[in-house]
Amino acid sequence: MTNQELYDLIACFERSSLGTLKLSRQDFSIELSRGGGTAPAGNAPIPAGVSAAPAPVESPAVTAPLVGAFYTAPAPDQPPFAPVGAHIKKGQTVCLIEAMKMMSEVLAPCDCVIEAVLKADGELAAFGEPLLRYQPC
Amino acid sequence: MTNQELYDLIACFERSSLGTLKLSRQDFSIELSRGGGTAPAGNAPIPAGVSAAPAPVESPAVTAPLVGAFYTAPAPDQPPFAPVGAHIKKGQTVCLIEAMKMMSEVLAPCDCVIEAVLKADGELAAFGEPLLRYQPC
Amino acid sequence: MLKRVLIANRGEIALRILRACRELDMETVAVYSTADAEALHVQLATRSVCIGPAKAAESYLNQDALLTAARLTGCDAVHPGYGFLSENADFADACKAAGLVFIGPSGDAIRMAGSKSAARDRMKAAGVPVTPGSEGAVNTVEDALRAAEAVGYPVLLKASAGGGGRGIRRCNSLSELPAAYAEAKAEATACFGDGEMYLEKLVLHPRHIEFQILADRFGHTLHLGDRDCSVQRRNQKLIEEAPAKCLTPALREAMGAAAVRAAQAVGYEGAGTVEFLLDADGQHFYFMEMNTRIQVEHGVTELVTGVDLVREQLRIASGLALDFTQEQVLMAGHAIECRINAEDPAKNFQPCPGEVAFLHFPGGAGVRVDSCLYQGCALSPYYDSMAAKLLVHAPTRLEAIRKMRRCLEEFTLEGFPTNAELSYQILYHPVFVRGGCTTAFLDERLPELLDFSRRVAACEEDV
Amino acid sequence: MLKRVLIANRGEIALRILRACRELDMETVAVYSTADAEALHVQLATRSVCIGPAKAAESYLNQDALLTAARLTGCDAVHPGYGFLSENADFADACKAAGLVFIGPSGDAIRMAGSKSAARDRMKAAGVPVTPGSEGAVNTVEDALRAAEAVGYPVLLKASAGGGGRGIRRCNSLSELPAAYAEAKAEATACFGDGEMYLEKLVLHPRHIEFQILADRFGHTLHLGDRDCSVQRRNQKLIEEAPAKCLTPALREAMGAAAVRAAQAVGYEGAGTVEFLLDADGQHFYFMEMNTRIQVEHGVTELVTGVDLVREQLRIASGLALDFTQEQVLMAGHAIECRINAEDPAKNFQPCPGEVAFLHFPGGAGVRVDSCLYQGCALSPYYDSMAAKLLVHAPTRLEAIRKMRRCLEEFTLEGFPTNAELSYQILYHPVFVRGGCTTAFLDERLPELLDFSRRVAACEEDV
Repeated sequence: MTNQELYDLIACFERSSLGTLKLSRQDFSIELSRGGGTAPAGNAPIPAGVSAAPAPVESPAVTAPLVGAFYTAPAPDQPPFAPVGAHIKKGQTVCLIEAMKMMSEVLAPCDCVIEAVLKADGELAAFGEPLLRYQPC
Repeated sequence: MTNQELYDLIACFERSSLGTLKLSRQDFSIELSRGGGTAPAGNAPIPAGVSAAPAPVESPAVTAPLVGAFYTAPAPDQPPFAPVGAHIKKGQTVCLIEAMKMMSEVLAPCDCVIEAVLKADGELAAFGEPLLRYQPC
Repeated sequence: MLKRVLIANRGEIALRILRACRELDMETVAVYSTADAEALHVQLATRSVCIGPAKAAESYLNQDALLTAARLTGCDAVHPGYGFLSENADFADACKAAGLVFIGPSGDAIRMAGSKSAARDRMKAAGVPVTPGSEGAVNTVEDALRAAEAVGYPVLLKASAGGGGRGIRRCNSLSELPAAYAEAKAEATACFGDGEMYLEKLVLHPRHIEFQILADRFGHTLHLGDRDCSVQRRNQKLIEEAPAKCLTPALREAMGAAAVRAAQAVGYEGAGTVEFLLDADGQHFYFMEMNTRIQVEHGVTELVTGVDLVREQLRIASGLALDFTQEQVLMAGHAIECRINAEDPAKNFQPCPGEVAFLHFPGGAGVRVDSCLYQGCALSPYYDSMAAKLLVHAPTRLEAIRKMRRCLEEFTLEGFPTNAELSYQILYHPVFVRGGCTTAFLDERLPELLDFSRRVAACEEDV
Repeated sequence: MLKRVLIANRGEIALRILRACRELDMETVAVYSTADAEALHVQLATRSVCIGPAKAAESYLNQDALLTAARLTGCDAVHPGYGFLSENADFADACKAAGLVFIGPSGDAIRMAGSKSAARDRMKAAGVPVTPGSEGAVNTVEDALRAAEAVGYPVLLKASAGGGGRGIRRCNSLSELPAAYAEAKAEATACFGDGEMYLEKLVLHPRHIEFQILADRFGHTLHLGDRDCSVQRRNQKLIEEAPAKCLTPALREAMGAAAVRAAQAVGYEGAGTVEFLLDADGQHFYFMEMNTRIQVEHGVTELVTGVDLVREQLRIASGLALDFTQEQVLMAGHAIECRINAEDPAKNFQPCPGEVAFLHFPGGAGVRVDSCLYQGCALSPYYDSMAAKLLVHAPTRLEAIRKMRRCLEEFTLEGFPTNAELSYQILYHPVFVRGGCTTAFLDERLPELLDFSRRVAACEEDV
């Protein structure tokens, strides 16, 4: 069961008038009960693929809006737009993607601090690939 | 069971007047209960492959010890060894299996009453195939 | 030889190209949309790059993204496959301008073959038979009536700039022509901004016969024999064979020579196909169009000739000469292909994408499968519904038919409906078994075939 | 033609036979042990019958069960496949006595080919070269010493009634012979109740070259060319090819003619194989044995000749004459087979049965797969460990090697280890690529090949 299917099942349960639901498959089992917030004692087995403890939260990333070469700076001899630790305003350029000799500016989605630059200068960035991680502030 | 089948099952349960539903298949089991939010006490999900409710019990069968032709009687003009309803003693012949013109007698494993003859006279019986069902007595 | 090829396509043809590259020790770059991240060829390629979202216009049709990916991954060539940008002359030019070898003919050759009326004129000049029709445009109803009388009804009125079935009208008699002319001209003006019309005789109950072409840069243009692709539903081919049963050796030779002239007339390079209509009399053939790419059904030609066409594309694009002559091309045995599509014939061929819950392909002697499916993968709703191509090769046509029946019996796909059962019915239909299918066969016999499938299904339920 | 065939075997060869029957419109009866109830061919057969428990002696080797099943299901013929009862002369006779066509040669032909020393004498009489050795038995050490001196050391002392490697001793020099003679004679007496010995020259670093035979009931005996099966581990073939690279046309013709004489000498009918040792000089060849059944590696011959050998078996058994002549048998291109076994080369080839958790077979042009696996099925621990045969066909040997490398890269099986990686290493080994493998190659080079696999695996872990 994929996570999406899991969410669908929970939604289905919520829409229903069921009090409990227990489901067990070969490599997977789940128990749902309604309201109260009291989880059944003794703990339902954790569904496969779903982490019990909260996953280490990854910071949000700016992703490549198109495939192209990733550049950290406006020119090789210029300082980078957004080095690690830089405080960046929403809408400020954080890097460039070059495709067919056209430079596209990639903008910060919010005020943030740059946590990591994920690609080397000049490297290929695929569509949707994370480029920089940031912490909103 | 696909997810769609699962949702259909829940919908069917909801339309019904059932209080609880427990289903177990080879690699799958489910429990549903209605309303209230009170889960049945003590209840770990049912392990895969273990039946929750007793399955409808099939009577035991005498099976073919080798592949061959199944005969109910010692000769075409003779009465059958073990017609339905007959009381049979342990070790008594219940049918014959013929392979390579050799007749093998198949014997009753215990005192019993014949409930059903599962093959037609002269038909091919595969190795291990059920031939007659009986009720021990 | 080329070193690294960008495969600008998806699905089974992307895998087909990857295999040919791998066997020539060429590296491969797979490009994919977000919908195809789990595709088989993406996992097998030397390198894979996501080039855009699921929508083809923003990924597989996005020339900038493809060229950027090719440049940044160090490719020296682009293979366009079929569909998508494979017959886009501007893309061929753009590849060239970017210093990449476009694995196909020049942009100009694509343009020439692509323009219907220009191609018609050029073919006539090259001595390739075209459907009888008007000399050039018919600029008035009177012109059209005269031309129609000369060739005989029924006729087709066609927009010179036409395509996709627009600006075309059939006229069965003189009385229908004036209204049809006005309608078609108006539609052509509206659709293409150009109301110029020409007229052709309509070939009734034709067969679709096509010839495979290979041409290198050194002036060698060969054909690799014919295919019969008459089993079509609304111009979508379903079952293809090589060779065509209906051709006599003399006709095959004449058509093959015409196909070679057609390719030479547009300065062709690479693998291409010249399509003909063969008249119901089995004697007269007419140039229909030239496809400037590898075709879905190329495998049947490979099976009967033993020539790996995608390999030849890669060698030609590497600047090598063909290493065999027309006389050395021999056709042995008979090959049939069935296209397996994720569609439900009982529901008007509605596409049925989904996840492959169980998959078993037929195997054994004389069987070839081209597919990018694997158990657990999803067949995406964003692109065409082709799931697999099953191909067989046997000494005779009847043996090939029996082998294909056996293959369709073995083939098992759970997760979504396919047209496999329909193809199975066709393989038992007396018209098909006799080799008598025209392009009208499937559309005419579909109710009968579907009814038979339904009765088979009902029987099986009873059992 | 035969109407209904009992397939007295299991695994891929049972499926192979089923496919050939289906393509000839013959019905099939699959027999299976309780361990094989879910097997693919059992599900595809016209009818399937369980004949016994997992143990082969009580199921696939149980003649009574097989004959009973054949009679009660209305079969008119029995195909024994390979292994199990396929070379059991008594079973062939029992089929005949039961009114069933045994698809293979007569019991007498099987007996003649099966007796080592009798076959040797018969071959010599028919002008088929046999290894130089003693005339008949060597009844004393003195006889043995004289014979050894005549042929030259090293020599093999062999029990006339021998088999399975028992009663055989190698002698490198005169001094070793007396002790070896005594030992071998004692072993032969103990094992076979017969201490008669003969002596043969030991062929050093030979190649295993075999010829495929087809013979009908009308006196036509043909060969379908040669196979090189020198890549063996402890006499288990791993990779086979057709044709053998090392044969000159003249030698091929001479060996082919000898193979035909060998088959004629035992009154052969059906498909069979004559195995030769080819000396390291590449000039001298010696009859080794005749296998009176279809062989595992028959597919490489099918690929290069275009002849379906199982189909021919069924036609011959139906009483039909071969419909082609020796001159019409042409070999085109090169074919290679890799046997994929469920075994772990790193653990001394320990068999590793298990459940197939994921399966993807290679496909595309020039690729054939023969396997009874499907995703989710179990490979049983009761029988041999062969999981699949991958076969390729290409115009040249080098192209075939590259295609097979590509296939092994694509092939994916999760659930148990296989020897696929080892075969992949062999396909890159310079000795193999040059075509220089003798039967000693794999045993000698195994440490090197396994070491390379280990280093590849270590690299991959690092990445």
